[in-house]
Amino acid sequence: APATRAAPAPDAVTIGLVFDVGGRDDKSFNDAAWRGLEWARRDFGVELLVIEPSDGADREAALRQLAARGVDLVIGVGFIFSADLEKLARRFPTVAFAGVDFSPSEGVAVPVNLAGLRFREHEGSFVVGAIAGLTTRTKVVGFVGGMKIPLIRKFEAGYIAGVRHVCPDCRVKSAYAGTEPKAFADPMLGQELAGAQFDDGADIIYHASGKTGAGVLAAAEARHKLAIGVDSDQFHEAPCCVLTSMIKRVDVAVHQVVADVVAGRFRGGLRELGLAEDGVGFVADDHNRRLLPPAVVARARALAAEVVAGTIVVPSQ
Amino acid sequence: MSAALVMRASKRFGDRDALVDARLEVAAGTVHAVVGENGAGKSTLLKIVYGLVRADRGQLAIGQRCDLARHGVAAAQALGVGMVHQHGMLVPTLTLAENAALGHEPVRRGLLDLAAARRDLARAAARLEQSLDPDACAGALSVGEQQRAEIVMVVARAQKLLILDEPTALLAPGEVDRLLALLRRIAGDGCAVVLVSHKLDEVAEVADAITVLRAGRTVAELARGVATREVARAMVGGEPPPTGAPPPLPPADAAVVLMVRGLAVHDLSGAATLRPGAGSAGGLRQVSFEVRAGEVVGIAGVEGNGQRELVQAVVGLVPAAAGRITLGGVDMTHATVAARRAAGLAHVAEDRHHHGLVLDATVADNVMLGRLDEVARGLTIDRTRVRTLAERALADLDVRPADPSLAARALSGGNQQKLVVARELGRAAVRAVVAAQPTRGVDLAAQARIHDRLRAAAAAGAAVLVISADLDELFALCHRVAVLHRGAIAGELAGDALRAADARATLGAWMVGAA
Amino acid sequence: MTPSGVDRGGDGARFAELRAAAVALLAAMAAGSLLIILAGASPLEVWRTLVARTFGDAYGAGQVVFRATPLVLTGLAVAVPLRAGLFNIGAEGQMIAAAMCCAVVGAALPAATPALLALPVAMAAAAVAGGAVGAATGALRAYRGAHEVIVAILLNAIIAGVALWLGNQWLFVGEATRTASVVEGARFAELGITGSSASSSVVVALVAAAAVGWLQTRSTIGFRWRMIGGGPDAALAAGISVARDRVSAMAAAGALAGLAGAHFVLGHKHAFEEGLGRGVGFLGVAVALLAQGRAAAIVVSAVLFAALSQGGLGVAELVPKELVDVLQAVVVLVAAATLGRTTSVGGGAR
Amino acid sequence: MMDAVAAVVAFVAALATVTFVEMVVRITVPYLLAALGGAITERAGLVDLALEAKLLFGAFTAAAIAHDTGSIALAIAGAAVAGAAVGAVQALWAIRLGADQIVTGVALNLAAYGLTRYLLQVMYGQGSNSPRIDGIGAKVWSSPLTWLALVLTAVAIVMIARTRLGLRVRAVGERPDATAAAGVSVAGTRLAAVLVGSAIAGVGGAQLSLVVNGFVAEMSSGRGYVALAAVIMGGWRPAWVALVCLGFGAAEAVQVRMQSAGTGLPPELVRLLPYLLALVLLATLRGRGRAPAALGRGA
Ligand SMILES: Nc1ncnc2c1ncn2[C@@H]1O[C@H](COP(=O)(O)OP(=O)(O)OP(=O)(O)O)[C@@H](O)[C@H]1O
Ligand SMILES: Nc1ncnc2c1ncn2[C@@H]1O[C@H](COP(=O)(O)OP(=O)(O)OP(=O)(O)O)[C@@H](O)[C@H]1O
Ligand SMILES: [Mg+2]
Ligand SMILES: [Mg+2]
Repeated sequence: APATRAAPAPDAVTIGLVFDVGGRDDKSFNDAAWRGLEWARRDFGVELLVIEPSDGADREAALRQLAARGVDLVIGVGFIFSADLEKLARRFPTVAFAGVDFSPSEGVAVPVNLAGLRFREHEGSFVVGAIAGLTTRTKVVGFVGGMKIPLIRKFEAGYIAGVRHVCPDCRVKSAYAGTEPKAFADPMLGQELAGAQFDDGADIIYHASGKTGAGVLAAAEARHKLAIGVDSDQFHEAPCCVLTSMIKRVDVAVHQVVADVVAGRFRGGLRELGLAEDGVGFVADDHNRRLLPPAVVARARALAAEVVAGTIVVPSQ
Repeated sequence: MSAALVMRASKRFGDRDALVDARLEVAAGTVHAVVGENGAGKSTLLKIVYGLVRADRGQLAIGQRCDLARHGVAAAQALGVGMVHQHGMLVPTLTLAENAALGHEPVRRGLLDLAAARRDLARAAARLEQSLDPDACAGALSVGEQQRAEIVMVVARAQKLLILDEPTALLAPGEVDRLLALLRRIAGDGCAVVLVSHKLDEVAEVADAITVLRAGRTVAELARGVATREVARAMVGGEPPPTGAPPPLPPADAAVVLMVRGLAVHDLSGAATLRPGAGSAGGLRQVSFEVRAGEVVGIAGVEGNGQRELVQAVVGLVPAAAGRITLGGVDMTHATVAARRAAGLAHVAEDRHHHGLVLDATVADNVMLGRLDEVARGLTIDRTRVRTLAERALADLDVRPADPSLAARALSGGNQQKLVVARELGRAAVRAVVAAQPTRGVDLAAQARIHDRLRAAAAAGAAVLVISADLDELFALCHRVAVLHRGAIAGELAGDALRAADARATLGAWMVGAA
Repeated sequence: MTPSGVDRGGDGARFAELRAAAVALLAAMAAGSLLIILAGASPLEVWRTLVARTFGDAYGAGQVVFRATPLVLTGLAVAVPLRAGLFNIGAEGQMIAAAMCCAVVGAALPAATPALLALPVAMAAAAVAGGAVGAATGALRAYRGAHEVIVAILLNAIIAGVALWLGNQWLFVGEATRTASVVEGARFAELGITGSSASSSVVVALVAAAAVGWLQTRSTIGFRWRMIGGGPDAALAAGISVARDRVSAMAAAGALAGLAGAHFVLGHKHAFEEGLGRGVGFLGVAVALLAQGRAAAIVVSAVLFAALSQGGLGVAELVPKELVDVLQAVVVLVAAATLGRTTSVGGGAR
Repeated sequence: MMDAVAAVVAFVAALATVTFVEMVVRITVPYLLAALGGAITERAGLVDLALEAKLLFGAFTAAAIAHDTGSIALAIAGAAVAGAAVGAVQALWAIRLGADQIVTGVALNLAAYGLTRYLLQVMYGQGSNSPRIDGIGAKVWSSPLTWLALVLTAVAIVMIARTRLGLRVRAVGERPDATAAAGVSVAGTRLAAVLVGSAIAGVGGAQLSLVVNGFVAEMSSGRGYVALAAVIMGGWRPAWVALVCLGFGAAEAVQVRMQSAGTGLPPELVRLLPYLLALVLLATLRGRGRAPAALGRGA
């Protein structure tokens, strides 16, 4: 997309964004952030500068480079940017910053020029967990995570709670692909982890593992079992077998914060997006109607309403 | 008589002339010797014939005219040329049959036909009245056995021209005679034989004609019957240096400095790791001897009879399986190399490229190696002291070029060896010397210097142990000579017995286990 | 061609190396231009931007300094054992282990600890932890005959896993994958180069380079390392304990890599964070090899690689950033072809 | 105590299933082919640190060809060619230019990571994965790669032990001077070995992308390094190397099964099982094999 590479025009608002490991087109989390940006460009005609860093040392430098070059808003996509964003926000007080999946340091206030965009993934995971619990025939379902880190634990915890809520005697199998970021890019292993769970009786597996998830979907496809996608709607990755996806509206969050900057009403601080704010949710549309009975969808919606109402409190760890 | 080989060749390596229009003509059905000092160009000349080295200029005819620019090993082999190299050319991890097949592998249905290779080799061995096991792993054999196997393989293929580059250096006196007889027989069958040797009496015995090389040029082409002295003069271009005599005998009550009692050492040939269960040469069993202050004791023997194990055990590089080693009365059986060196042990290693020098390090570094205590001030190296030490070592044995900042690799073999000797014997307070093959591959002048230095060490009161395959060297240095055979001492000669006319024959017999 | 890391010396040799390095750069630029054209951009503009965004302004230069700092240290961590005939591909793991230790110690210090005490203590913790990992690698090679390359690869994976486990179990604070911050006293000051991250930890890197340079050329231990690298048998015969010095070389290497970890913790993140410094250990291999293992050259080589990495971000809007990864590889490849052999390997089990 | 023993027994018994065997096979194939290729290259005297690059380029090429042609056979052939192409660079550098082989290997891996991403960008406009392809999927017994791996294992073993090229490779890795003296071309033999070995390793890469129906950047995930470890642990002998790879594959499969079975152990540590196992083996089984004597020493 050539527009992303043009140098910033002096009068236009310029938005800089740095992707997490995996980068654009991961059909998942980063993808959603990218959609939000494109959407904002269509709506507001902002200039975009995006960087896909290749490793750890690059990430902070990429943010810093954007800030140092004076873009109007710097967005870091991924919890891993949190500490860097806090530091840079203090370092560059005139630049607006936003962190997707931001997790604040304990004991210090979030800088006023930093918007921490947080999602209550556990809530969305709770609902797809409930869908899994209602749909499973074997009463065994699975979860495959990339790396065992607090963020992914949130998905796992909400999912398990959702399964248990509708099906107390269901079992949930959990597995993690690895201990380094490459665990989010090892589909070969993802397919074995999922395969083992399917072979052990699971018939639905939810993943939160980036591109390792491609292997999870492939395993479902090969065994004619079901998988639940994550972050974006992953139906088209394996049309036979994606029961639903836990969507995380990173696009909405990104679009919103850009809109704030354009309108001159940007404010720092934490912004939590859960079921109530439509920040997370699940997919039930024409594509997956065949797999997802209306009764299950109705029940899932009811549960979501209960979460919004506060009658159900979903654990996050 | 027709010519089997007619050639002239020039060759440069870097900025050094190895051959300057050197000439060689060999008649069919004769044994032709090529002689000359180290580095005269003998090996290079013959490697050109065999296609292993490409000449810069010249002509070559092996029965027919060859295009020098396109000549190669395969072409030479096709013309019936075979070569036994100065340094063994067997692949140690392959069996003898596989080695023999390499390059002309018999193939059946796409796979190697090892049975055929085995058969061919056995047949070739039988024709030369040799016995060898085609399935033996080459590396598991002693150096002598390897060389015999190589000769069998090459002779089997060389119909026209057989080249042997110093084949006798590793053989015992009796074995040399058998080899020379074999060469005569081969020549008698019409195949020309080219023999490189430093042993002029051998040459006189077997050769029909002699080509003498000096500094890359053919300086003489002599016929049979020329006096050995004449050949030597042609080689060095003047009078050859005299061979010395042992230093004065120490008093009978001189203290025992180095004592070895009942020493046993496991085999080092690596046969076990190359192929488990393969026959091994056997290491060292039950060896005892002592060397007094001022005494020079020689250990003779065919290579691979335990010399390496003996040397390495005495200097501390391998553990003793049994027995005791004392140095100046102190038990050193389990001491580290460093402790033994600190106690005054000097070691001229058999293999200067391996155990003697770090080839890519400078001459100064190599002098420092093993004498770090003399140049260290705390953690720091005293660089002026290094320079003095290095210059002194270079001057001591006239190492050339006398440049301490040169890489040791850039020295010629003889000068490398002089460097090792100078470093080891120049240390403060040398009490015992273990010199293994101290002049192997070294020319006459350097040899004379090294021998002088060893004698001087003995005269200064050190106990000197010389291990050598060269009987002449031992006669020139030692008060006593013991023979190592199959890891044990087969006999010892001293005093008048060592000077007697039949000493060589006696030692030779012990060396091949015929006593 | 010189096997092992033994110095060739001579001005001629130095000149040849300089020329080789220049050729490597030119070749990398040629290959890079091809790739740039393939991506539909203008090579001239890309190169201009790359230089402008690195050395062309204070911020870029500061970032180059910041990125070069750990590369000098991991480069040294590869160079020291290289001279001793050992290939240290384990800097990555050594650095992670050290960073974690450093962060824990740095956070455990009393809040009022003065910098004069806190910094050395935290750095020592890093050096000791990294050194221990290095020593273990060296010991497995020296006493068990295990190939150091393989051991290091395995240890890299194992350390990453254990670090994550320790973090999840005890050390990470809140929802983050980072440990508690180190005390104020244990932080390197930022140099304040217009927004860049460069901090005074660059001094540590330069001192380390000087120290390694001294060790390599003037000290007995450096001499022994050189000898066991150039000819282990000759060294053994001369009474040097080859096994012990293999361990010491790897321990020193680990300590240097550990200081790279300390740079990230004390000079940048002020805590251990999952993913910290990832890739810098591997890039250190390229840095050291291009510099032929020489301490002074390593500083230059680290700056070059740092500039390429930083420049990669600078040109990210013109061409895919992966271009610089390829460029770095091409620099190393061409240097390898023109410089000849720099490492000595003996294969596996001996 | 008895419970724990019973649990372990039950766990081990549960492994003896067809699906477990299938998992082991799928996991083993890339290790196996990379390591066999590496063994052949190293036997000829060249250090093969570039296995990671061969796997990655093999995986990329297989995915790209499968995407364009839909032919699995062509994809596999392309992977072999891609592996051989990496080998050709390696050979040119090591044999003709006398470059340090370790440095060359490290650089080729670096280049592979960057270049595959770069090509993804240029060809598909996205830097992290290829479009979805119709690959092989999880099937094992009907996967051509399974049987090809088996055949290639046999080929590698027989080639080294019983063919003309194999004999020459063994000789040239040990004593290049003696091999030349026997009239065999050292450079030619090495080139042949590197090309054959690299092509085999490239096929291993095809397994990575064809099984999961697409290429993902850096999907080799360090497998090339593990394969090199297997070469060394197998003592450079193809049959042993194959066994070691099978061991690696099995250890990884056990790790996967342990996670699925829910042992209660932390997944971060369970994941390390293959690495810990390899480390213990390296430290205790004092190297059985000898490295080819001329390994890494250039021409
Ligand atoms: N590969 C080489 N590279 C450089 N110089 C060489 C090479 N081979 C031989 N030389 C040089 O060529 C000259 C002739 O060497 P050559 O081996 O032919 O001597 P030689 O007469 O066989 O000596 P020796 O009696 O020691 O075997 C020597 O100066 C040697 O240093
Ligand atoms: N690898 C090398 N690098 C640099 N110079 C070399 C190398 N090999 C040989 N030379 C040069 O070739 C010369 C001769 O070496 P060589 O070992 O063949 O000498 P030589 O004539 O056999 O002498 P000696 O009789 O002392 O062994 C050396 O003095 C050195 O200058
Ligand atoms: Mg010679
Ligand atoms: Mg010589």
